[in-house]
Amino acid sequence: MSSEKNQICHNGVIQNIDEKYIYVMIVAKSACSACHSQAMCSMTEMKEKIIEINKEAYSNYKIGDQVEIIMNQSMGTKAVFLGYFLPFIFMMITMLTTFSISKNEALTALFTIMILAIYYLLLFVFKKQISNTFSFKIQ
Amino acid sequence: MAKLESNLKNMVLSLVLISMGMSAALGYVYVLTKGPIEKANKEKEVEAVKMVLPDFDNDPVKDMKEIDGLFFYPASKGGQTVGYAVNTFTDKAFSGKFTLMVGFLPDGTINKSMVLDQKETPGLGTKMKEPKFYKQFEGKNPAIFKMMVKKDGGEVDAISAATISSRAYCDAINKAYQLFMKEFKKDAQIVKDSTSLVNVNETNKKED
Amino acid sequence: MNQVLIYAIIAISSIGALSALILFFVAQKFKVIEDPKIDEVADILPGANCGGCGYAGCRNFAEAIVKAGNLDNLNCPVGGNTVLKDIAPVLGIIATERSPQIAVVRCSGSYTNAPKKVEYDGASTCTFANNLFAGESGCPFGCLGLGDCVFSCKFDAIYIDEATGLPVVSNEKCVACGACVKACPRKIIEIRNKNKKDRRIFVSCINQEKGAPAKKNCEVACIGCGKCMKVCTFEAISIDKNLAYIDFEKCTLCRKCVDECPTNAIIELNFPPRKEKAKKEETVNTEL
Amino acid sequence: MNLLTVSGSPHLHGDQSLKKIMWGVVIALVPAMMVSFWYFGLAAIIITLTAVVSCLIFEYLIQKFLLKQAPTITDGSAIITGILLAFNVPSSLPVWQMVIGALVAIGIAKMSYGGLGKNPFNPALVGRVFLLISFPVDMTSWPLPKPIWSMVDAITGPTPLGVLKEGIGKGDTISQLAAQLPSYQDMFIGGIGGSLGEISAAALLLGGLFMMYKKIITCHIPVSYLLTVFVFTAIMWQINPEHYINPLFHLLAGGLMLGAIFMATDMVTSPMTYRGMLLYGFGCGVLTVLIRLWGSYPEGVSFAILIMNAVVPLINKGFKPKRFGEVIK
Amino acid sequence: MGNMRYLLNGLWKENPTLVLVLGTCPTLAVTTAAMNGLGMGAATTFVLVFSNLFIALLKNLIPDKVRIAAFVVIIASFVTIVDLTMKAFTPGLYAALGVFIPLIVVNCIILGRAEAFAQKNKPIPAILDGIGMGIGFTLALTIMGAVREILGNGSIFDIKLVSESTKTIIIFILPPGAFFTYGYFIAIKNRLSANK
Amino acid sequence: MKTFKIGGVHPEENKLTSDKAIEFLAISQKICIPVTQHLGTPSTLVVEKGESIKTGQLIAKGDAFICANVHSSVSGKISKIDTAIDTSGYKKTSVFIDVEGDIWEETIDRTNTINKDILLSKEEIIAKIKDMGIVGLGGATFPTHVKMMVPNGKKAEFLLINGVECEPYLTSDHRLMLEKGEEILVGISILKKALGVEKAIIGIENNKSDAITYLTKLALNFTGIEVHALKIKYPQGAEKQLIKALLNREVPSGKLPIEVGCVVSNIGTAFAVYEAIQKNKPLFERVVSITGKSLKNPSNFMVRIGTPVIELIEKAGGLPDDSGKVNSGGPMMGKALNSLDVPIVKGTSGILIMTRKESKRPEILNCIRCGKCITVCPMGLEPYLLAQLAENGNFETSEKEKIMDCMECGSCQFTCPSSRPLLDYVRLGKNKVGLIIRNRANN
Amino acid sequence: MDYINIIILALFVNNVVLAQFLGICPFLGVSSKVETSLGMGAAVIFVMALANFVTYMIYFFILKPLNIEFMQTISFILVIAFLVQVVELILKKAAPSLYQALGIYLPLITTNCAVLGIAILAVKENYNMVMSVVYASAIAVGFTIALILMAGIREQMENTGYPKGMKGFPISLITAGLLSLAFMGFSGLVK
Ligand SMILES: Cc1cc2nc3c(=O)[nH]c(=O)nc-3n(C[C@H](O)[C@H](O)[C@H](O)COP(=O)(O)O)c2cc1C
Ligand SMILES: Cc1cc2nc3c(=O)[nH]c(=O)nc-3n(C[C@H](O)[C@H](O)[C@H](O)COP(=O)(O)O)c2cc1C
Ligand SMILES: Cc1cc2nc3c(=O)[nH]c(=O)nc-3n(C[C@H](O)[C@H](O)[C@H](O)COP(=O)(O)O)c2cc1C
Ligand SMILES: Cc1cc2nc3c(=O)[nH]c(=O)nc-3n(C[C@H](O)[C@H](O)[C@H](O)CO)c2cc1C
Ligand code: SF4
Ligand code: SF4
Ligand code: SF4
Ligand code: SF4
Ligand code: FES
Repeated sequence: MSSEKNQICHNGVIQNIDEKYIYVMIVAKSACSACHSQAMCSMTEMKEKIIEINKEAYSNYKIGDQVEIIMNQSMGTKAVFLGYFLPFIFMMITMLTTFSISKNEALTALFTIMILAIYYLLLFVFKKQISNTFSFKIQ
Repeated sequence: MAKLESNLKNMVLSLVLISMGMSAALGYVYVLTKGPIEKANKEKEVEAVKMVLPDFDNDPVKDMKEIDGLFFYPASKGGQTVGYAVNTFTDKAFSGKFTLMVGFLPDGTINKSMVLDQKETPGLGTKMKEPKFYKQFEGKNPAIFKMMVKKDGGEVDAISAATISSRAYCDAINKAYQLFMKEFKKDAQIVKDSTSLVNVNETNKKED
Repeated sequence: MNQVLIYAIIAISSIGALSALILFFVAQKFKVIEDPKIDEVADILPGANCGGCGYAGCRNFAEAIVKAGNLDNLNCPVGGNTVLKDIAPVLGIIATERSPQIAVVRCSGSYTNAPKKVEYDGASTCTFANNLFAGESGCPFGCLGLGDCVFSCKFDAIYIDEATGLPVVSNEKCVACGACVKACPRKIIEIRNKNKKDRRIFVSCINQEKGAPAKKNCEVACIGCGKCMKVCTFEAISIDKNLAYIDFEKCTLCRKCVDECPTNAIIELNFPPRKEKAKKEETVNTEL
Repeated sequence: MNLLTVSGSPHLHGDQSLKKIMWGVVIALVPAMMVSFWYFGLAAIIITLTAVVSCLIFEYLIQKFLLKQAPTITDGSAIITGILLAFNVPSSLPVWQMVIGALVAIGIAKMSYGGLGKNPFNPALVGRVFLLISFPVDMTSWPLPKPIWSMVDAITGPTPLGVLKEGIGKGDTISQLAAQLPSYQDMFIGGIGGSLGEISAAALLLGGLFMMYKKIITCHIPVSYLLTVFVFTAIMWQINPEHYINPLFHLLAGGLMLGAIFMATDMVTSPMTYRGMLLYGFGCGVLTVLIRLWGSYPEGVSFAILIMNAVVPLINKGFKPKRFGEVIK
Repeated sequence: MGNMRYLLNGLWKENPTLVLVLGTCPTLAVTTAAMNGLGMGAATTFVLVFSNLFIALLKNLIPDKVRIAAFVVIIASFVTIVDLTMKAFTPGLYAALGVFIPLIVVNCIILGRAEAFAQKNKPIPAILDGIGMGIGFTLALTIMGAVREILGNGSIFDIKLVSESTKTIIIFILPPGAFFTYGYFIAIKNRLSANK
Repeated sequence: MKTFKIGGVHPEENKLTSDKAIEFLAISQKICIPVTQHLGTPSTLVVEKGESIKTGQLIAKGDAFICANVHSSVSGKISKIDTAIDTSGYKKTSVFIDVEGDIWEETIDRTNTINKDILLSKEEIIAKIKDMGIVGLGGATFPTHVKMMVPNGKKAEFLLINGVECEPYLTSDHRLMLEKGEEILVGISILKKALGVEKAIIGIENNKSDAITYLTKLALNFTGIEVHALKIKYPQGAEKQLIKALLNREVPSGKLPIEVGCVVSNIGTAFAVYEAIQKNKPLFERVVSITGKSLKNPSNFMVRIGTPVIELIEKAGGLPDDSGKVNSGGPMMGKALNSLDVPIVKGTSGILIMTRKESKRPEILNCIRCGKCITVCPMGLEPYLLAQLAENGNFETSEKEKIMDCMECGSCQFTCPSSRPLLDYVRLGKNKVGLIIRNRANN
Repeated sequence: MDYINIIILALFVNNVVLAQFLGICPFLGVSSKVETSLGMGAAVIFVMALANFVTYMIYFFILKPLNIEFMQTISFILVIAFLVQVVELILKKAAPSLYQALGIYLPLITTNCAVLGIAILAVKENYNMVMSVVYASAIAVGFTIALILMAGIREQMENTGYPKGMKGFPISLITAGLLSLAFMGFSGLVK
């Protein structure tokens, strides 16, 4: 009951199921549905997204089922933090420190790119742990 | 004609071709407009210098000197210096910075001034582009004319509700004047008293 | 000058090539697994997102149509038959004809037929009033007249008649989406066949009380006497819980029952006036 | 026979009513209005009347012809808007500008949103700021008060805050400016340059106390607002008393009292819980001081309140009342 | 010929400014004067027409997946052409429009995209649609510019309508005035359309 | 003086009948007893048409878990079993009795002696409470025996007796405390025993100082019963607020009082329990205040269940001409009656006749976001928001905003200066959210 | 203290949306719920900073040396469009779950003319690399502030209701105008 408050819900259709995951296609709606240029928005060709969900505990679903998947709002905040905010902070810090020390723009640029690369590499390495925190659930 | 399939070769090829075609066209337009753009930019400069100085026959833009961030354009007629146009600026304005072109006669008297570039509030600060305001500087010599708004004890009538802009205008002219006097004092006649100032003004009028 | 041109071409071409590569990559990665038919069908649908079809929106309906592969039991009230006909070829089938429908208000408890016994003074919502009390006329089945149906209609097709206090459905505007049926806490509104020239015959009452108490609150209540059932030669009328119901699939609009009803509970709409019985008292006439 | 009435409980209603609240505010505004009439004479009366009448007319016309609602001009809210709008302009403002101000206040800020209770921004302040930006000359030429019933043009002069801003801007110190500033007693009782309604802190306080007594407003917003301004300016004053004037001056000068008591407390555009109100008052205070000390306007009250108005929905979202039975960890 | 309807579409029924509400930024930013609105509209129309034409012509040569990228290149090129041309020949207007000339590219991607998406791949309708949209945009911007200029500056196309000393409602040429004007414009348009 | 912390209002008290002693109302000729008079599962009929019955005889049996027995309040012959309208105007199955004499069941002890010794065991007490059809008389008519059965794992520490009577006008509990003080205290002792608690606290609002003094004096003779005076504030009688006021404990959202070790019962219930256990008397009569500003003769009556409301009104001087509304219950929580023929039931604590002027609600105006409704809501809710959400059909958000915590006290609507129908919409919202929650639970 | 000046200027005095008119489309589009606008804001901050960083390099390391500054528009828009996709791709590869949680905001950003506009303005103002990125981040934070304030007001409006004729863009624009009016109070905070 108490957790109901802060959740993000999406409606989706199960596209595929393999040994480990259920693949649910959702229509990315929360932001797009509000946007009036959505009909024309095209920069990526995906209005739909496929979400992977750990299969355990959801064995009784079949392809084509309409499901609702949920994620905690706090998780959303955390995701925004990890995905955008943290790399942003790293980027700024590196840039400021390198530049104030070296005064060389090319060097600063290099370092900054490196830091970003390292950050995403780290994300890649800790992929498993992260996906445990951010897994979706079927409701 | 059927649509091309989205395979790697087609994609890269078509995009590269389109890019090449378009950038070639662009480059061509650039080459075509390069001259006019430079001319337009230069014309703007020359035009401004012409506005603020009496007749001249040299190319002031060629003789332009940069001193401390201000640009000095000496103008002469028949080898005789007729004045200097100064591209000056102030950062005390209401919205940051604006630039002026001010023309000094050899003795330091202000011939004319005009606003080149500004971001002041339309309808308020922008009133400085109206004759009612800038005319009051014409023929005044900062050596004896108190280049301050009346509120601050000077002689300049501020634009109502735009004291800041008015003050900044004075500041820009003053900056130009000070530097002008410092750098070009040698060939400038220093005006001692107001009588000679009047004379200078009269000579100016005749020349006009 | 030429140099500039060459640089420009090289720079942009290489960016172009690079982007083509990336895009190829992206395209490979994110293949959208979706039946293109869904888009096609969604394009045909009117896009009103009214929910009348029973799905959350037109796109969901499109998905359902494609998934089902046929059009049985699926209906778009807004677009009607034309839309279904258009969709059929996409699915490669032939559409079945569906007769147009309309919302019908089954209560005639106007201020005169069912006079107020108490006065309601509160929030203007039928759902709340229904929870609070039986209604101003005392009929626990009758229309409350507070307009939940009106607010629910996306097509401005229903309004409350000031004179009677009852909702009136517009023949032209109603698309039979059924939103009002869901909104009405008393289930007074029914979606029925529209028939030729919008002619309709129906029992305009859903009171399940016995004759006497029903009649006590409302003059035109159905008392379940069964006379109409007897006179109907098409077995279109049934009586259940003291209430007659006319099956619109079977009814042939012969109008015999209308005259038979002792309380005038059966209503005919949009028929030409009859000579003998032109002075029927309370025909709830919709506009037109 | 009379029919019995049926309705949901409760069947009683308290003695608070919207009309009582609004007319209570009008009464609370009377002392300050009297002071302004006394000092600015006929001009003040004309301006006030113009504002009130045009607010009422615009509200009526818009409701009748554009929104097609039953006009509600008797509820008193448009009158408050009118009076407060007049209180926020100099008595020398041309009448046609006052009419434009009323149109903006009622038409843009209030009726565009559907009327009383729905507007996110304070209508009178929107009207005022609109005028300030559109007609800066007229809006910043303040006739000096002169208690005569005459229409003769008064001499215009700067407000205490204007003197201060101008002086500090030139680089003068507070002690140099002291001579040009009015005494605290004048600022408290009245008789300084400024808008109609801001010249007498005493009259405003009187109105405020009346409203608190009548339970129209609570003390949360005014107190936290004034306190924040006091503390903030006191800190700056301690840091450099020659550059920043003392906090008492800030409390009494300009529209702070008017804003804190009558405008920030407008219930439509202020938070609904006590904690939210305290935060709102604090925000108004900080912004007011920021604008007064470092902004280009000598007075920041209007802008501060308008900016905080925009934050109010977020405050309402974030500061819920303490639910009964909620476990506080 | 039915082609006229492509042209008229953009003028009223699908006016890009008032109905689709696209390109809001330039609409708000440059309409401080009627002249600026006209200039901006003309520039956009040019880009729109030519990029529509090119896209329609090249449509089949471009694989689907790089369609957008190709459009971007084409549109951006035309924008740069306009940019350079204006810089060369109308420096005053260029200065007034500032950063919003390069930004045409963003808006045209959106508008052009609608065109491409609707599969109206014949060059003639594409051009007509571009012209219609362009004129619709230009008209809306010019009228808005005129209103703001008259109210805020007392002039139209730089011709003073009132005496120098008349006070104008300056706020109309400042940001808040832009929002108000645009907002009520759309409201009025909605009301007019609804009455039909 | 104690009271609860957040919210609350103070409507005019108007206790017109506080010094009117309880009178016995003559038995009506036509009695109509609804078969279900409590909160929970409907009871099942055990009599038939034509049967002769005695006063106190069982006529409907409560078999389900939350269910209560119903007894006849008169003797006579069952003329018909049919539907009759209830307070809302909806029809409910009822037993119609033609009254003949007043013959009581023999088991009932009709003497006035006060019987202080509690002979029955805990289980027997609960069983007997059940038998005698006792339901809470504080308004909710929740079967009392269910309350006495503390769920496993929970422990009752306190029995709180609700003598607050915070509703304006009503005085039935007040009179009962003055006239039947001793019996009530015995009843409380019985309840204590049934619950196995050491301590009982009677909470009484300060406007009934005579009752406070009287009961305090009497309580000296009983162990573990205290009387506490409370500040006058509506809705102090609501159980969560009462617990907060007396013990400073807060019942968590969505939970029952037992969560904080309390059981709350009404004064009237305690008296009914006394009569049931010590006198074998089922619950078939109760005290009803009949009151109203323009009523000629406001009184407190001891009324048999099933008596039509109109008879009380006639007895109290007849329906005044300017009557606009007749309420069953007080002005804050009561229900407006559709008809004066409805019978008095176990839950009827009073009949309030309001004048035409009082009964018209003021004009509804726009919400001015004054926040007064928030300030007065004793549950710490935001009524204006709940009402808006319900009006817009946004029930998911309503649920998150804790709409189900609302106890429908009406303080918000009472206070709202724009006289918005807040509680109407909140009720609508509660109704819908309740459905949503139930649907979710069923899936 | 240049940085502080730039930041205050970008946040309040010259707020992108309310004073500079950039990014109005997403401002009007994504401001109906506070939570959504927060997510959008965070994405915009990151992308804007990154975009300015990259366009700075393009400009000063490629365009300028080659003397083809006139290619600015075309190269910037391409770079930004692809940057967004690359970020998406990296996120997808590096942390799929993360990507799933927030990828929805990314595509919208490209249609935001503020990203391109600010990149061009930063070049025009002659900021150095760090300043350019700081400037862009501050601008994006300013965008987020405006977005959240607007979203709050709109959520409230949805509850109270407003005139039919003002539904949709008109009321949003009027609200934006009033916000911009209020924000004019910040003028002059820094010179
Ligand atoms: C929106 C707005 C824009 C303004 N723009 C300017 C401006 O561009 N130049 C200026 O000097 N003052 C401007 N001001 C006015 C100053 O804030 C200040 O009031 C004025 O310079 C001092 O007033 P005074 O000239 O009457 O002494 C503006 C005021 C407002 C409200
Ligand atoms: C569904 C339901 C179950 C209840 N279960 C219990 C219970 O197990 N024990 C108890 O003491 N009270 C129980 N109650 C009674 C409530 O605590 C409360 O006393 C009753 O609802 C009347 O309270 P009120 O008049 O304040 O509304 C229950 C009430 C309801 C509605
Ligand atoms: C708003 C509100 C006010 C109440 N006021 C009283 C009251 O004044 N006296 C009372 O006995 N019960 C009152 N109740 C009912 C009590 O909450 C509770 O149900 C009752 O005391 C439990 O006792 P019972 O089961 O014996 O009725 C009130 C309930 C609510 C929701
Ligand atoms: C305490 C109080 C203060 C008010 N202050 C203002 C105000 O500053 N400006 C205004 O236009 N209306 C004010 N009103 C009137 C009314 O609330 C206002 O017009 C609404 O904002 C219109 O929806 C006030 C009302 C009250 C009760
Ligand atoms: S009247 Fe009812 S069925 Fe007809 S369109 Fe309206 S809501 Fe739908
Ligand atoms: S038909 Fe139903 S919803 Fe409509 S007014 Fe009558 S009771 Fe209400
Ligand atoms: S009725 Fe509900 S919402 Fe209103 S004050 Fe009482 S508990 Fe709060
Ligand atoms: S008390 Fe009434 S007017 Fe005040 S906030 Fe609540 S609902 Fe709105
Ligand atoms: S024009 Fe749409 S974001 Fe600027």
